[in-house]
Amino acid sequence: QDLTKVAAIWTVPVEQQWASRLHNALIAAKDRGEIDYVYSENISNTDYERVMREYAEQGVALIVGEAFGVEQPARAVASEYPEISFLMGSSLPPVAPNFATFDNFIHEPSYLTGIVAGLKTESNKIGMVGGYAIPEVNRLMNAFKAGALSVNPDVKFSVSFINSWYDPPKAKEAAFAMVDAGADILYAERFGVSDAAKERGILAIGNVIDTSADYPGTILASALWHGEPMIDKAIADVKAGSFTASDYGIYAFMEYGGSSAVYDEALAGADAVAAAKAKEAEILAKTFVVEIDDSEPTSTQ
Amino acid sequence: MTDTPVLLSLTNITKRFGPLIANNAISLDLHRGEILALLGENGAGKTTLMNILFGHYVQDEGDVLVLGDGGLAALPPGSPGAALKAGIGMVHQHFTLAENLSGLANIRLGTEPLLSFGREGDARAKVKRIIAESGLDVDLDRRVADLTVGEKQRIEILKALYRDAKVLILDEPTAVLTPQEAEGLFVVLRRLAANGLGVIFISHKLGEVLAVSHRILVLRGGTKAGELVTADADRRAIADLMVGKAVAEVVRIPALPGETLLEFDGVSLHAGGRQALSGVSLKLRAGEIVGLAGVSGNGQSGIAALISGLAVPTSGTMRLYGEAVAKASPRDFVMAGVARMPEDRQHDGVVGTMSVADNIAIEDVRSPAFSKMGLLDRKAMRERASAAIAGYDVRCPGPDAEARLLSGGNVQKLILARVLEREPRVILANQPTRGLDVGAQAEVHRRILAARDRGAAVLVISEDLDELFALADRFVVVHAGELSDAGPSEGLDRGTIGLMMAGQARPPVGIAS
Amino acid sequence: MDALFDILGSANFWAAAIRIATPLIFGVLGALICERAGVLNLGIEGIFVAGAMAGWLAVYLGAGLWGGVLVAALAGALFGLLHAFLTVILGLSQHVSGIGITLLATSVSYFTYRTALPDVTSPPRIAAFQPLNIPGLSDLPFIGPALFQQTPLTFLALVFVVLVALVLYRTPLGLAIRAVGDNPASVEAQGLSVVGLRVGAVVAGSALMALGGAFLTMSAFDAFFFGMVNGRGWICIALVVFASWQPGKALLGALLFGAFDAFQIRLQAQIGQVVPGQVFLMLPYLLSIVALILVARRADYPRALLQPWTKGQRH
Amino acid sequence: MSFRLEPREHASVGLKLTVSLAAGIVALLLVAIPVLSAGGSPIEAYGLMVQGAFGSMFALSETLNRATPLILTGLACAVAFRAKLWNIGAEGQLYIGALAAVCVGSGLLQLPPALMIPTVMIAGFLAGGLMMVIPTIIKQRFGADEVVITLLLNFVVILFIQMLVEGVLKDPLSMGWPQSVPLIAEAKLPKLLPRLRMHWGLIVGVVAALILWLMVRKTVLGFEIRAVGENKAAARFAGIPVDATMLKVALISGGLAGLAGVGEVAGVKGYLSADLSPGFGYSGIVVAMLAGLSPIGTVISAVFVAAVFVGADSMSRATGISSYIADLVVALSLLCVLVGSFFLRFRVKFERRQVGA
Ligand SMILES: Nc1ncnc2c1ncn2[C@@H]1O[C@H](COP(=O)(O)OP(=O)(O)OP(=O)(O)O)[C@@H](O)[C@H]1O
Ligand SMILES: Nc1ncnc2c1ncn2[C@@H]1O[C@H](COP(=O)(O)OP(=O)(O)OP(=O)(O)O)[C@@H](O)[C@H]1O
Ligand SMILES: [Mg+2]
Ligand SMILES: [Mg+2]
Repeated sequence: QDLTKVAAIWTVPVEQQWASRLHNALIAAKDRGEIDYVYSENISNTDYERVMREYAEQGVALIVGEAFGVEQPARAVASEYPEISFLMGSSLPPVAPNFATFDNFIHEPSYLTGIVAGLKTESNKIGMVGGYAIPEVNRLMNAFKAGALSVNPDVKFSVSFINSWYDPPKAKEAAFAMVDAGADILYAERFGVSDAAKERGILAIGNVIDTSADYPGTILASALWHGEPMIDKAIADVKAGSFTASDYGIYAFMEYGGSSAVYDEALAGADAVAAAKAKEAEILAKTFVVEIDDSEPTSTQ
Repeated sequence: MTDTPVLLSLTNITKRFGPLIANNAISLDLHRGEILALLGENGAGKTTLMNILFGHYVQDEGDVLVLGDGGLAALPPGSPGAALKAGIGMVHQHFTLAENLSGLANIRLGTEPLLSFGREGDARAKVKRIIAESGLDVDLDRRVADLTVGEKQRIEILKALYRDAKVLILDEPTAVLTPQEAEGLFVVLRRLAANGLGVIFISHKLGEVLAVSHRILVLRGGTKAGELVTADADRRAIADLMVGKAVAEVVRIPALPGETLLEFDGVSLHAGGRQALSGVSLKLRAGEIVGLAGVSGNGQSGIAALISGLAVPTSGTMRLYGEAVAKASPRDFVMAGVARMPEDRQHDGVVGTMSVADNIAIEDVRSPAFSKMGLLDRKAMRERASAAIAGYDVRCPGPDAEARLLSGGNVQKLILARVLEREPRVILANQPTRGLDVGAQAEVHRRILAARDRGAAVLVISEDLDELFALADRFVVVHAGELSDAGPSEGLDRGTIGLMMAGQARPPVGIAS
Repeated sequence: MDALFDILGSANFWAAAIRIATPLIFGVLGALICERAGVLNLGIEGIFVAGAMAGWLAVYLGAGLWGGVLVAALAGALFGLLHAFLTVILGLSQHVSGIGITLLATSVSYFTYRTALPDVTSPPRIAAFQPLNIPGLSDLPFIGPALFQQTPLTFLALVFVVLVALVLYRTPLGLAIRAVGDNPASVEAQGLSVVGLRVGAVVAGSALMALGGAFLTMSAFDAFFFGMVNGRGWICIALVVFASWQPGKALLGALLFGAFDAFQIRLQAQIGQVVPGQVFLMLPYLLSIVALILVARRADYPRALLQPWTKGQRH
Repeated sequence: MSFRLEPREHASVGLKLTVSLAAGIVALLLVAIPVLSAGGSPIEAYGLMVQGAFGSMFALSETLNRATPLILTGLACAVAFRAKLWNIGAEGQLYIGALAAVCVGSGLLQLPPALMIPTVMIAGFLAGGLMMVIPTIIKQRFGADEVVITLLLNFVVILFIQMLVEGVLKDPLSMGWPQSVPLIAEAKLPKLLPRLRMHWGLIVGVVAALILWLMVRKTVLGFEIRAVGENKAAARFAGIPVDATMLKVALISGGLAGLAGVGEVAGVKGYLSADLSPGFGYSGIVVAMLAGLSPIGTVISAVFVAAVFVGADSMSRATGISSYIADLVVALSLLCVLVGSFFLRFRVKFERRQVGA
């Protein structure tokens, strides 16, 4: 049987948290024998269109990637290869017939981790270190802040961006600075932040991936993104010939299992976890909607 | 002198650079306590021979034999280390000093195991001893960059003596020295030779050679042209041997001074954070050569900078054709018909990687002669260059040859051609024949005199008193930024000028205001 | 204003400054040695990557931390040797060779990392160097936390400052290196090998640079990331000029840069959205430029920098 | 047996070809090492590389598209380096040029394309030029090294661009993504062929190279630049206005890099973002030096560097080898060509000679 050929094009190395979630899901699908998976990583936006075309010319069935920096060209390529399905991270709407979009909408669990952090902080100071202030990052930070403020209006946040996706030493320094300024919980958007927390014996909130095993006694709670529901759905759609230009971003929502919050109850305490879980139920029951706010988060004084 | 043992023997040394044979089967012996002068025109192969002897170059044929414990033994070619070890010391034509280090550091360089803390104390003691014995006094702790050329040279010689050299090679050591410094050097050399050192001494100045050497070896076109015992030699014979034909005397007719073209009126100049000139007055008149004598560093460069358009007086006025000069611009001076020969011709005179034609046109590229609407007229440039090459006997492969391939003498002729062809009204000749052989020297002098006779006002700056006596109609001496009054050169004697240069005498009656 | 004094007065701030400065100290010392000998080494950015990758990989494969440091230095030395071969022995353009080395060292490191560990999606960790706790010293008020709670590599960097200064100013070798960077002919005329000295200096300097990279993966963090060197090598090239090619000032420059950076991080976290975050990030670079302009007049270039030298050639 | 080096006065065309060919072959042989280590077949990889760079109209277009900014940044470096003005800041100048293009070309002015495109290019040229003139003035006034200043300015400029595209220049329609408002259609450089990315910037680059070639060889300015570059002291002494010439060089150099930025926004991307250039400014240094600072050579070496990258990158996809191999192949090719240039400058003579015979 001919395997469905899937190609992914990442603008970052596959270790980057964001890409790794989808990359892992694709590898899992490959290991299950469902697809033939190839990828190119660290592709600059200048080269992105060429790489798309090259995979398209190779005759893959599905191309997964990020159109954020290349919205127009990516759509142009897709329109020239209607027989190929495109599943692209994008801030803009999908385009029929074959350009589907998604994004990492894990603001819901982020909000929940915010609740835990808000209840848990003693200094009422929370530090947040991010890579770049882009919507994908901003919305999670904002949801986290909202979650924390919902249970503890006195929390002050300090925010800094290190202007790099991969400079853990720098992220660590930024985190140290926040600890020095009194933060007792750190929001770890980047690698390096949890390391600072662990080294200084304070707590951290995980983001996108679960790193609690690497930092025992440090990760209070994490908002996880699961690529599998979306990837598996897309692969199934492609195989079934039913792939449509829809918004696959919804598969990141909690109700589809695309994201979840995990807690370390020993660290967070039963009360905090209970509060978060209660909110989680509301979210799943759609009685509560976490607002999506893509504006740049700033320090509060 | 030939009764002492042979220290060094070159046998049939041949060296080719591509098609050029720089040294053709040259042999020579050097004895203990002997000063051997090596003479020859520019490009005759003197430096090349010495570079082979010292291991900078690898000869194509022949051997360098040095006296060691077991008699004469051949040196491995191409190893300065081996040459140093065998007791050969060399003072290069162009100094080989690290300018960022002190004199002492330069002397110690390479004499101690690299991976040790060195023995600065011992080294200093030894150098002090050598200084005491040889009279080569110099501040060992100053950065070499801050030393005068004379002091740099002393460091170079100390470098050789510090390594207990048996043979000392000096490549044009006096080219950059004042007469006093040169005299001091000769005293040292004689003393060293008396102590058993063998010395090879390269110079273009026949007077020095006759004064200091025991034996003279003349190279011409890479081959040995002859060998003389100094006691039996005279100027003419040597010059003729060098050039291969008789050198014509430069004849000089009396000057007919005209109007004042360039005037310094109480000019002072601050440069490099110090007072270079203070209250200097001088008039350059048409049809007259003023010779400026002085120990280097006393203000010559300030005067040269002013006349080159590189600087304007800090106070006082400089008038060109009667008008005060307000802003510094080499370009304006060029356009106004001032011919300027830089002191350091390789550094300031030519762009080495550009062609002879380019270098001849460089002052004039913007003029209609060489360009139209911003586009170069290559043909005109080349034609002018060909004419200059022929007219000034610039020895080079042609107008397209790179200027860096020219010897110093030929670079000087190129600059002469560039500045004199514009029929200048004022000429600054700064060290016009430094390092040039007798033939080239005579040629340059003839050109400068011809320009004077045509009506140009000329200032010759030179540390070579012979040259000043040969050219100048009037003499001025600069000392510590102050000028003596300019007086006629007739009736002046060297001794007086020497004392004035040293700042020890007032102008004698001959130089009156 | 108060915020400013709070920051500058805290030991943690100075500890961060020293930490941030550590890789720069290695790098700037390495670049200094190369340039003192007359060779510009723009390979530094790539050599940082190679050191970071090689050292980390060695530890990951079980070489032990100090084994990793050694491997990093060797990797740096290897690329240094290549740079020296191209620029010193063949006399090729130091700019192009340097940029070529950066490209090569970076791509070889990434390629090796990816080929050696094809399926990692989360960077594997090693047990990195931990901050020392020196009884007595580490507990001193202010000085203790600022200076004596650093990892061993920071101390190694400081030791190298002294060592490099000692070699450069107190040994015949240093004399020869300084001379060869000023005028190779001076060294040749004294029977030393210009090529030998320059190759040695470039190799040694490059090994030091690689330690700067190793600090990132073995001390500042415990994993290797693509792009984590993030321009630190280039900063060192600027710092050498700032330092006028002197080890003491190199240390000062690195610390100053570290302090600017630590300061900007703190300011950014405290001041918030009064000014865009990028302004803070620009601060270290802008201040470096200002500092350079201030020291420029006094800077004393190795005169032979960028000048190739071939035996038996006129120069 | 020993060897020595003899400088060559001139390298013949035949020799140049031979050396280039040899460098290419050695580079290919070296590339085999990583290919084999990743389990690929070198022969297959070579074929795929050529195919990826030149094998189709699309491949050719991609190669030329990538060469376009490299030609311009290469020329920027070539002209500056000739005057010994070490401009390492082409990357920053590229961004500033692109910024200027966006400032005037995104609606501020409404002109027909025939006027709009030149306006955008002039704006980019001047902005990039200014970006190099400033460090040059600093160098002249304060003696601060331009290598370091231009290098540091690259970081500053990119941060500045980030600030703008997240701030005042941010496209309100970009859904929060940090990118500038797009250029209006009239300001965009037309494509050379439909459906291919190759655009008029390529022509601009080639024409710029021709103009520079003429300037260097035929004009007074070119003459003065050479003189200033080769020997500043002698040029000054001979009456060439050294500082003014340097400023002209700076303007041209920065301007060309700025044009590269204009090409990328107006020809390829349509808007400005902080990831506009994957290091075109730095590659320009390499391109210029490989070309021996010759303007025409710069075009050739830019196409060469682009082809190697595009070909190797494509090969990595076809073979499943890590895409990092593309940079590795570029690096190896670069170093091989560099070593090759050595043989153009020197003749290696082997000789046997006895000591003391
Ligand atoms: N490195 C070199 N490469 C090529 N040719 C050289 C080199 N060095 C010297 N020559 C050639 O060898 C010849 C002899 O040069 P050399 O420097 O020995 O002359 P010289 O006698 O010292 O002249 P001068 O009196 O001007 O110092 C010159 O004509 C020159 O062309
Ligand atoms: N790089 C070079 N390649 C070939 N020949 C050279 C080179 N440099 C110098 N020469 C030759 O070496 C010879 C001596 O040159 P040098 O620089 O010693 O000039 P010079 O006549 O000694 O000048 P001066 O005595 O004023 O220093 C010249 O004839 C020149 O042609
Ligand atoms: Mg000579
Ligand atoms: Mg000479």
